[in-house]
Amino acid sequence: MADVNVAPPAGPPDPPPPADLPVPAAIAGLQLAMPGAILALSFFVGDWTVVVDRTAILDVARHLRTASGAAFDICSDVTATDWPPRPERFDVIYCLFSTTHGQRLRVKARVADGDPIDSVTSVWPAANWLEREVFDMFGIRFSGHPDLRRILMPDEWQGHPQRKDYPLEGPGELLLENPLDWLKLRQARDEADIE
Amino acid sequence: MVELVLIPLLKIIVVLNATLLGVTYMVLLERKVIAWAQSRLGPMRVGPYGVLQPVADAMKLMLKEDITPARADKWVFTLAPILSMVPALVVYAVIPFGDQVHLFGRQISLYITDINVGLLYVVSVTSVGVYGIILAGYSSNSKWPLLASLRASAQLISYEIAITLTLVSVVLMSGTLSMVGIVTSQASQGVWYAFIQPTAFIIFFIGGLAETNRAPFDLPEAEQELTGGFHTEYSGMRFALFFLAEYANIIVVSSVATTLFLGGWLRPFPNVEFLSFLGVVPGWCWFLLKSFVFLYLFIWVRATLPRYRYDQLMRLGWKVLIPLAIANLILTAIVKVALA
Amino acid sequence: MSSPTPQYGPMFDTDELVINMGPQHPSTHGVLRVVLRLDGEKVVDADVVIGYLHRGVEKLSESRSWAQIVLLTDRLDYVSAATSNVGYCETVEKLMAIEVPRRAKYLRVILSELQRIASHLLWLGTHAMDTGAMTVFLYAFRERELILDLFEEYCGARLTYNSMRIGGLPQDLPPSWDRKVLEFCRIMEGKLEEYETLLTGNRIWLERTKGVGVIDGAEALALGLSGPPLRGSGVRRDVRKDEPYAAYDEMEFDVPLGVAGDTFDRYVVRMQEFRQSIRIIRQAMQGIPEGPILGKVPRLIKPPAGEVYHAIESPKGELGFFIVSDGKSMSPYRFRVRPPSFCNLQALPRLVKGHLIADVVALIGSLDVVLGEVDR
Amino acid sequence: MAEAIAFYVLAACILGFAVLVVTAKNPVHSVVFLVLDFLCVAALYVTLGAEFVAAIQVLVYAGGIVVLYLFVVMLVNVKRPPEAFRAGGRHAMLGLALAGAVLVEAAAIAVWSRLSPAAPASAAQSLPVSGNTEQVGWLLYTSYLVPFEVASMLLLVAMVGAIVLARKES
Repeated sequence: MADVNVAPPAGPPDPPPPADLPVPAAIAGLQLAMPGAILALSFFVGDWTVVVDRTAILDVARHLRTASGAAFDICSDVTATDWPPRPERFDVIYCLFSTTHGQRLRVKARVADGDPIDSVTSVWPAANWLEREVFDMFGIRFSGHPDLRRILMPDEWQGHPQRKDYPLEGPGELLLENPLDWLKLRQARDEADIE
Repeated sequence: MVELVLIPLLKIIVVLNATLLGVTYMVLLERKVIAWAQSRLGPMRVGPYGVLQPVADAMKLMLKEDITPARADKWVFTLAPILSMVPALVVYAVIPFGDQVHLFGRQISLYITDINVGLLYVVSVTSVGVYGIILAGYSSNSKWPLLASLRASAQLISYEIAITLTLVSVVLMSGTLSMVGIVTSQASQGVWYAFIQPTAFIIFFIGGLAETNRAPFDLPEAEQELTGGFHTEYSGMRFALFFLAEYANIIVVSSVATTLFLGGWLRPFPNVEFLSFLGVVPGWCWFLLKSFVFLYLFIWVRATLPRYRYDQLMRLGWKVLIPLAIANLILTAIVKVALA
Repeated sequence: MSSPTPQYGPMFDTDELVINMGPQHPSTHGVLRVVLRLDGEKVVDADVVIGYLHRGVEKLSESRSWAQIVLLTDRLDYVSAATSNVGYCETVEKLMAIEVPRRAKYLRVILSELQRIASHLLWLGTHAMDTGAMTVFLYAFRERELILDLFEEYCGARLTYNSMRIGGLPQDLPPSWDRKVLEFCRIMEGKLEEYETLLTGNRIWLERTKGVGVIDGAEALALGLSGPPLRGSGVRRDVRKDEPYAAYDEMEFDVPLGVAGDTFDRYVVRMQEFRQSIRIIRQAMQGIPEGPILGKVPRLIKPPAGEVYHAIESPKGELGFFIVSDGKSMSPYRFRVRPPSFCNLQALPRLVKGHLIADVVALIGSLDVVLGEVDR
Repeated sequence: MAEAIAFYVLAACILGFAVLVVTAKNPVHSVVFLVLDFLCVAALYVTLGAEFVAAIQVLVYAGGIVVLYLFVVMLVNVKRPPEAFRAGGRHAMLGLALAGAVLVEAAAIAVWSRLSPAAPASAAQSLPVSGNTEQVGWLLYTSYLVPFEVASMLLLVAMVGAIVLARKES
């Protein structure tokens, strides 16, 4: 039902935090430790988001995991969003939670199509499958990932379904004009496998 | 001629048919009892209360397509169910269902034959039954059945030892290997061996559960682990043979347990005089009743317990049951010598 | 042995056996596929293959209106649809800053906890069934049926409830429903004893579960476990306590914790959670305020542009929704589910290593995954 | 007469299966033929009136030992290269020589027993117990006590050795 007349948005609004709102200690600590890495800071309906430099993501992750003021020991989620008009079209988003401080933080990095981003599996092993899913769905490569394969789609799948330019109905390349032909072909292949 | 050929032949026909009928209804009984244990009704559609369900099952299995997997070892694949079924039926030759009855002016004994190594015969014939399972797993050329048959061979061999040791204790008590002889010796000693050999009795029951691949030792056919176990690749009548063999074996174990430990066809308390009115009930009825108790126990256990794991099963067999059985055997021998 | 491993001649082949468990397998709870490398019966390595139930819910949601997505969430964790509904609706409410009436919050708690019991019952039944105790399965389904009846009476559906609306609930309680819920709580307490008689003290059950798949708290956290599997390892992490949603901040309940982090502790944690859920339901039934059940929701749901992440405690663990709205179109720009089953399943290869095939089955059961949620 | 027919039929089966055991290409088939062979041998014992030995034959050999053979064959998945089936080679010569030796030995025993008959047959009659099983038991625990115990000791040693070999140092 997406309205086709509306121009595609060029990115999330990422509203900056109100000036009177104190910045959480974890973010302040990050700002202090790695001032160059933070590109922007955002606060929206109670969620803090840090936009960091793509190349610094591993260091940021290590800092957030180990620094005593942060101690984000749970990596809830790794996901991505696609903003095609933007040159760095992908946002890779890490949702973190700290059991010691009971607070959440989102870390975001902008990635251009084809650019790799460092994998955080060494910091949070939980990111393993989540990064695989991002790779599968968006085609973002995570360098240093131990096992970067497709996870939800079949291994031989073409394209990355969650990209905005991927049609909802799928590309249709697997369907021949007559599905029976395709089934016969596949059966012949399977029988060859058995023999 | 009548004595030598006709009567044994008739007996064999009667026993075989009764066994097969019993086996099919054992399946129904199991489904019903487990259903009741689980607050269900069980089969209810075929006949009143589902009593004709076995007939429907048999029809279904006979009409089903008999599939042989493409790369199976065809001969062995066909041989395996037969190897599993035949020993299960052959054992019935020595099981004494009762004493002698007077029929058509003849003394007819309610067993096919009484050979002097009866018990050994039972043990040795049932031990051959394991080939059915192993070869089924091997010949299917499929990984899950192979795993199942490896489990089966290890399990059956291990528990056979424990069972055989308990049997030796019983033989020490009775002084004979003949099945009829064991019952008559219980009559003459005036006590069921279950009471003087309780350890052997319990080990025999547990071992019997394992030997017949029943819960909690149903590892070779653990559906949740091995997708159906050794008979995964079987269908139709060949599958039915495995199924029948399993239940025939359960009845064998129940019958043997009844004969060895519960006095066979004897009434309860065979030596207590004032209970002699129990003798009105014919011996074979007592036998069937006692066997039924065992069958029920088998089903009850299945409805109650989770399944052992392979290593735990082995540990139980080798580290608990076999030492216990040996200790029991030695103790029995010592007591016997001391009393003699 | 200090000597190198013996080299067999060409006559012998003692390779590891690679075996496919699933996607058609009785105890992979749907269409999970695990490729096991076995040494005898011991698992050397496991590779979990998922995606057989991938329906593209996330992609599909990008072309559905905000209200329509509620019923897509039913089909994520299809044995626990109500909690998925709650999670999604609360996320949108957070995005749109809608104030939900207190009565609706209480009802959400009641429905969530009923759902948690139903989901745990399904887990209990299948977990016990996987280890061969089949009676527990039917007992658990018997009680689950009562909950399904309650849900049917409330919303007309037995599995995919579509029972929440953005801003509250579609309808108030049917008459005398509250009495039936309390009656169910009473029955359930008795039945819990029954399950525990069959399992908790059972020696075979103990042998099958104790010391199987041990994972300590730190590792469980690192691997992204959440929900009962995490609490079974002794980590006090429950979204209902840490980040209270609905009316959980007004409820009094304990977070059951395990010690050893093995299958048995995960079992015990869930068995305790049954009791805690009953406790919460009773409190909520008692304290439920009168009032409206739907907040002030605009006729046209069109949240402002922005990103939001909100998590709830589903029966499986932390169920999060990450939603991006562009503020212009009628559907989310990006709809992302953080599925607890997916993240819990990730730990399976680590848990099964060195155990036997029978344990693989028990461990899949003890992680309590629902493939609809794993694959989305 | 009946006995003779039974003997020749069984003997033919035994020899036939024995040939199949060594000629079968698939080791599992070999083992299956071996089982059938043992069962025929047991039947032969029955015709000789030795039920106890027959039962033990089935129980120990067919039901126990060969199961282990099968276990091993399936476990290690013996792969015989095609050239193993080619005739000739040193193994074939060795086998032929051994077979010849066994044949000569059997013939020698047959001839020897013809020359000095009836010496061991009377042993059974002199036993104080009757019955097949009892006689075997009596002989084992009196005349053959030492060999019996030595054999059991040997088996124990073999078992302990097998366990030591199979145990993995942790």
